[in-house]
Amino acid sequence: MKIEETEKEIIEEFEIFGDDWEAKYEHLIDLGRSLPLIKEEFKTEERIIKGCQSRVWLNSELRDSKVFFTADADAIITKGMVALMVRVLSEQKPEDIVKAKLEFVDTVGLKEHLSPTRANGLVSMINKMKADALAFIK
Amino acid sequence: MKIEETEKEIIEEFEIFGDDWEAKYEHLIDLGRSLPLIKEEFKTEERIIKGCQSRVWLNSELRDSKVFFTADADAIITKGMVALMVRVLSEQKPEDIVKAKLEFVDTVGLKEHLSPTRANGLVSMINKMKADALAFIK
Amino acid sequence: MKDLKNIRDQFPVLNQKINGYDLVYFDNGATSQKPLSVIESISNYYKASNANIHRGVHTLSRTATELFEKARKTVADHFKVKNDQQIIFTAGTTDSINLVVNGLSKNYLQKGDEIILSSYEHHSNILAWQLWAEENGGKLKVIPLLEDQSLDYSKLEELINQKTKLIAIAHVSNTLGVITDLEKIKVLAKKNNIAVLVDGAQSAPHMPVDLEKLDVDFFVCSAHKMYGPTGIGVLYLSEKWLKDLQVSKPGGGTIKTVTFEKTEYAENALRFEPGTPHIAGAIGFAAAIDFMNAVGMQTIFEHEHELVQYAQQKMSEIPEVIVYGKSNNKAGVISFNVKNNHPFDVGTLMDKYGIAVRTGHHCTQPLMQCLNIQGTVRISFAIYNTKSEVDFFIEKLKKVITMLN
Amino acid sequence: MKDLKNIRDQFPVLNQKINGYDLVYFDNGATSQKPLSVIESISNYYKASNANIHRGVHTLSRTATELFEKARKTVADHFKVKNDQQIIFTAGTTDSINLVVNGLSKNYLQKGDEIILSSYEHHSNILAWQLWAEENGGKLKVIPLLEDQSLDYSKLEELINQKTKLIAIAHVSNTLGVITDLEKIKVLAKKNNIAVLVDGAQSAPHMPVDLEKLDVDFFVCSAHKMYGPTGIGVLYLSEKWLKDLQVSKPGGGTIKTVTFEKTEYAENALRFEPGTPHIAGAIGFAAAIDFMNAVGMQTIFEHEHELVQYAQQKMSEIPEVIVYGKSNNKAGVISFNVKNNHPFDVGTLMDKYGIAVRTGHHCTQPLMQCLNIQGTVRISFAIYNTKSEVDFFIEKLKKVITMLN
Ligand SMILES: Cc1ncc(COP(=O)(O)O)c(C=O)c1O
Ligand SMILES: Cc1ncc(COP(=O)(O)O)c(C=O)c1O
Repeated sequence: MKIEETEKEIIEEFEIFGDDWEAKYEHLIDLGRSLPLIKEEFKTEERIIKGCQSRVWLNSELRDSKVFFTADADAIITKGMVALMVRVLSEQKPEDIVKAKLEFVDTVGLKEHLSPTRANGLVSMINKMKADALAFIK
Repeated sequence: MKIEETEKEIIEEFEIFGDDWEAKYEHLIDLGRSLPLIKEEFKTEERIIKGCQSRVWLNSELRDSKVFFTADADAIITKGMVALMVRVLSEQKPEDIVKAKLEFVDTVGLKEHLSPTRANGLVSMINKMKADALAFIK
Repeated sequence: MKDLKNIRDQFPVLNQKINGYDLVYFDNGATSQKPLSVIESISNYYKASNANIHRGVHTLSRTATELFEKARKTVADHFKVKNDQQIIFTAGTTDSINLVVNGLSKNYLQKGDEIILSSYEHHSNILAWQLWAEENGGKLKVIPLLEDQSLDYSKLEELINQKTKLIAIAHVSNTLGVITDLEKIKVLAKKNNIAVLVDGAQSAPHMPVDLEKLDVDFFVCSAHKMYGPTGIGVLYLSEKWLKDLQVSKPGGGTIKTVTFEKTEYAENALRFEPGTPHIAGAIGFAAAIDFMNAVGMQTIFEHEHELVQYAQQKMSEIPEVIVYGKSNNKAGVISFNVKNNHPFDVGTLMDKYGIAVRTGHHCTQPLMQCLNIQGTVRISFAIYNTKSEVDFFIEKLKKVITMLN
Repeated sequence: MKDLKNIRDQFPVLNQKINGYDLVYFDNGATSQKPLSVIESISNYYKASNANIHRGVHTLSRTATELFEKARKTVADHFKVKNDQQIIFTAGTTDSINLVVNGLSKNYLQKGDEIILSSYEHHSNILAWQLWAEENGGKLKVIPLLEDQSLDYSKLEELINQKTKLIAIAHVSNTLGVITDLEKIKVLAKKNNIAVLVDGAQSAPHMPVDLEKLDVDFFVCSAHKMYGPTGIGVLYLSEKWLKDLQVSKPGGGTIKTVTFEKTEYAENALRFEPGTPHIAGAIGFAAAIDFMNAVGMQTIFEHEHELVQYAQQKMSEIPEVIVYGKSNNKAGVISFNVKNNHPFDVGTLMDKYGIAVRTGHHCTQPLMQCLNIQGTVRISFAIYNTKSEVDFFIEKLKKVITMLN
């Protein structure tokens, strides 16, 4: 599936909750729970992305010209957000990852989590995903 | 003349100017000019009373149980104020100097010069006059 | 608290919705809200009397100077300090502590000297000492915690030796709310001739503080946690240190005379206040103190204490909740965690209900290491908080726990 | 200036009588007045969005953080600084200079090193260097004055040697108004690999400043002289120094991780902003910058320059008046004396006519020693001052001279 297609799928998935933010967050938490775990050996200090409060681990690999991300986070809401990012960006071509605008976050009403003043390390994670993808191109 | 008497005299002297502050200040400046000069030898660093801006020199002597003040200042308005203080407090008994309330300053409308935030060293001078007087009592 | 409605009305910020819910502001330990009287004192100053202070011969400058010095007097009176020159205006608690450390390191602190801190110090009361220690071969020692997260004062005596020069300690722990037993500390400090710095950032807003009785060397606090403006705080110096503390931050205003060769510093508070001070801040701070005194510090303490007792009681009924700082001797702060949950998740969801709590290490990472946790959720009260806010908080906390588990 | 009425209307403080006369505020060099937009931005912050910044998960904290960081961006854009992290918020110019001196003294400045200052430096740009020099065996050297009270740049090269580490210099002299020729300084500084600190306290309010073009190591200024609030200022660091300047004032917020043994400091601006910053101040400062840019820095410069030319022309017709700073390259400041009269007397009587001037040494005692005078009377302009105010001033100055002589 293309990046935009996954984004669309996610938007539809969240649409059914309408304005019910509680349901939306419950779904996000479920997504967090279902995030396939990163291998324990990858949860190293170097792979950590430090937000002020919640920590995110990210591993990037290139296989068949596609980038495979695995990730984890210690806070479950962050982990839900991480799960969304991995779902959208993993198994995509590096070029597409670098270009991705990720506007679905705004559409589904989770934009606040990508505020640069946010203490959750998500913005840093996305930057890291893109940087890793870029490194694979070069 | 007693302290209160001199104060009364000064109040009357200023009364004729009414609300005409310009005339009042011209008089104050004249008083400054007429201040009998302190002996040059007394204008030493120790005798200086530092305001932030204008400097005041003060000399105190005890003769016949009375304190004789001579003083000078480098700014003429300050000097006018100094002249008033010397006129009121000089040749008085130390006890009376220590007790003096100097309310005439307020009455003649020059109170602002005795504000502790004033940069002219006058408050320090009055404190010094009283301290010197007190020292003569002991 | 019959007047609570009246008090709340003085805080315009409280009257707003967050995500559709009434704002419940439980982050007072980070910074308190400001009453209208404070906000207006600042506006009025700028609208009517703004000028640079000291040395000015013009009317506005004189008015501004008088307002500024009156603010100093207000602070001095509030803390029962007789000589208002012992009150130095700084940029805040952190700034005050740095001024002490830098001043002391010029002649009081020597190579090899030791400083004692507590386990629950705020970073602001650790880092400057640590930097001094690193650069000058000094040493930091730490009063350990008991099981109930109060300090183990019985260990203090062992920490003291010939080289101990200072004890720097929080009056109230910003993370736990625990009130330090300063009497125990002072007895040993006096006996061993050790200076004491009290970090009052979390006591000054929440309880009466009488610095004459407290009788320590240094006391520091921040206006912004005391219903006052940002950018201003206090460094109280004992009479001795007002004379002995060295100038470490010079500038315009701190001097008597300057040549390129040599400077003679001013006496009193002035020499510790370089440059144009935060005049509007001092004036707003005085208004904040007037506000606190109109309510009464004892009333504030009791009101917040009641809220703490009430909230802790309710929280103890929720099995998933762990409260830190079990001691009963607490000011208006509660730190807790939900078992197996990250404080960030709890805080994020509480915010969705309009409840402002703080999460994380609260600038007390060493304490987090002692407790072996990543962080906590912290609620902290002010005079305008109510029991019904606590009820709402408890209700939503339960909801959040369900959502997360 | 057709819009002057409109501009004046934005400054409520100007609309008052002093001793029965309309206030003429000519003390802008000490501090400027504040437009309503600045005053209201502060009130609005406290009324709607006040919270402690960074790390907060709740909505208010996020809003406050965004406002604070937007203010940083506003300052950066204003000074044409690409990376906003190069803008550090401090308590003001004096605080900024102390932060530089203390940071540099940790590893850049060594025993025996030399610093070059100018003859017209403000105490705030002398004392901290002097203290460093006294305590560390450093040396201060001074660029002398020419007859017209501009700097004798021809002497600069002689002052430089292997040990010269830094030139610290005012962009505009606060006493004389003379604008420093930074290009001359920079050429020699670059050639000899010497760092340059520019004290912009008196340039930033009065003329366009492009820090990208200026290309110096450090630039400092105060908001309160730029139509902004008290208690906040800027330290600009070049990219190099943003990395290399050592932390000398640590505290909550400046760190990545802390243990009692060791601290790892944060990157970027954060590590130089310990403790709760002056959030309301930063927001008000941004509003002040918006105000200045709405008027236009070039417009401000030209308007004030015109007033200076106009006033100097009129003053030159009064034989008793001596003007200091004869150079034509001046920003909005005029210092003068009345022959045989003390500046204090002149200032006191001008105040009686509602004219606020500053008198004294203006925190430049070494300059007073060079000029061999006790002090001066200083008038300094802002965008809201008018020619008719200058006319009134000249009329009353003549009157005062008659009174005093
Ligand atoms: C040239 C110069 N430098 C430094 C300062 C000090 O600024 P502040 O008092 O805001 O710290 C001033 C202001 O008086 C100044 O004019
Ligand atoms: C105990 C304690 N000390 C110091 C500080 C630092 O205060 P400020 O940020 O106002 O400098 C705080 C506030 O966070 C605190 O709670």
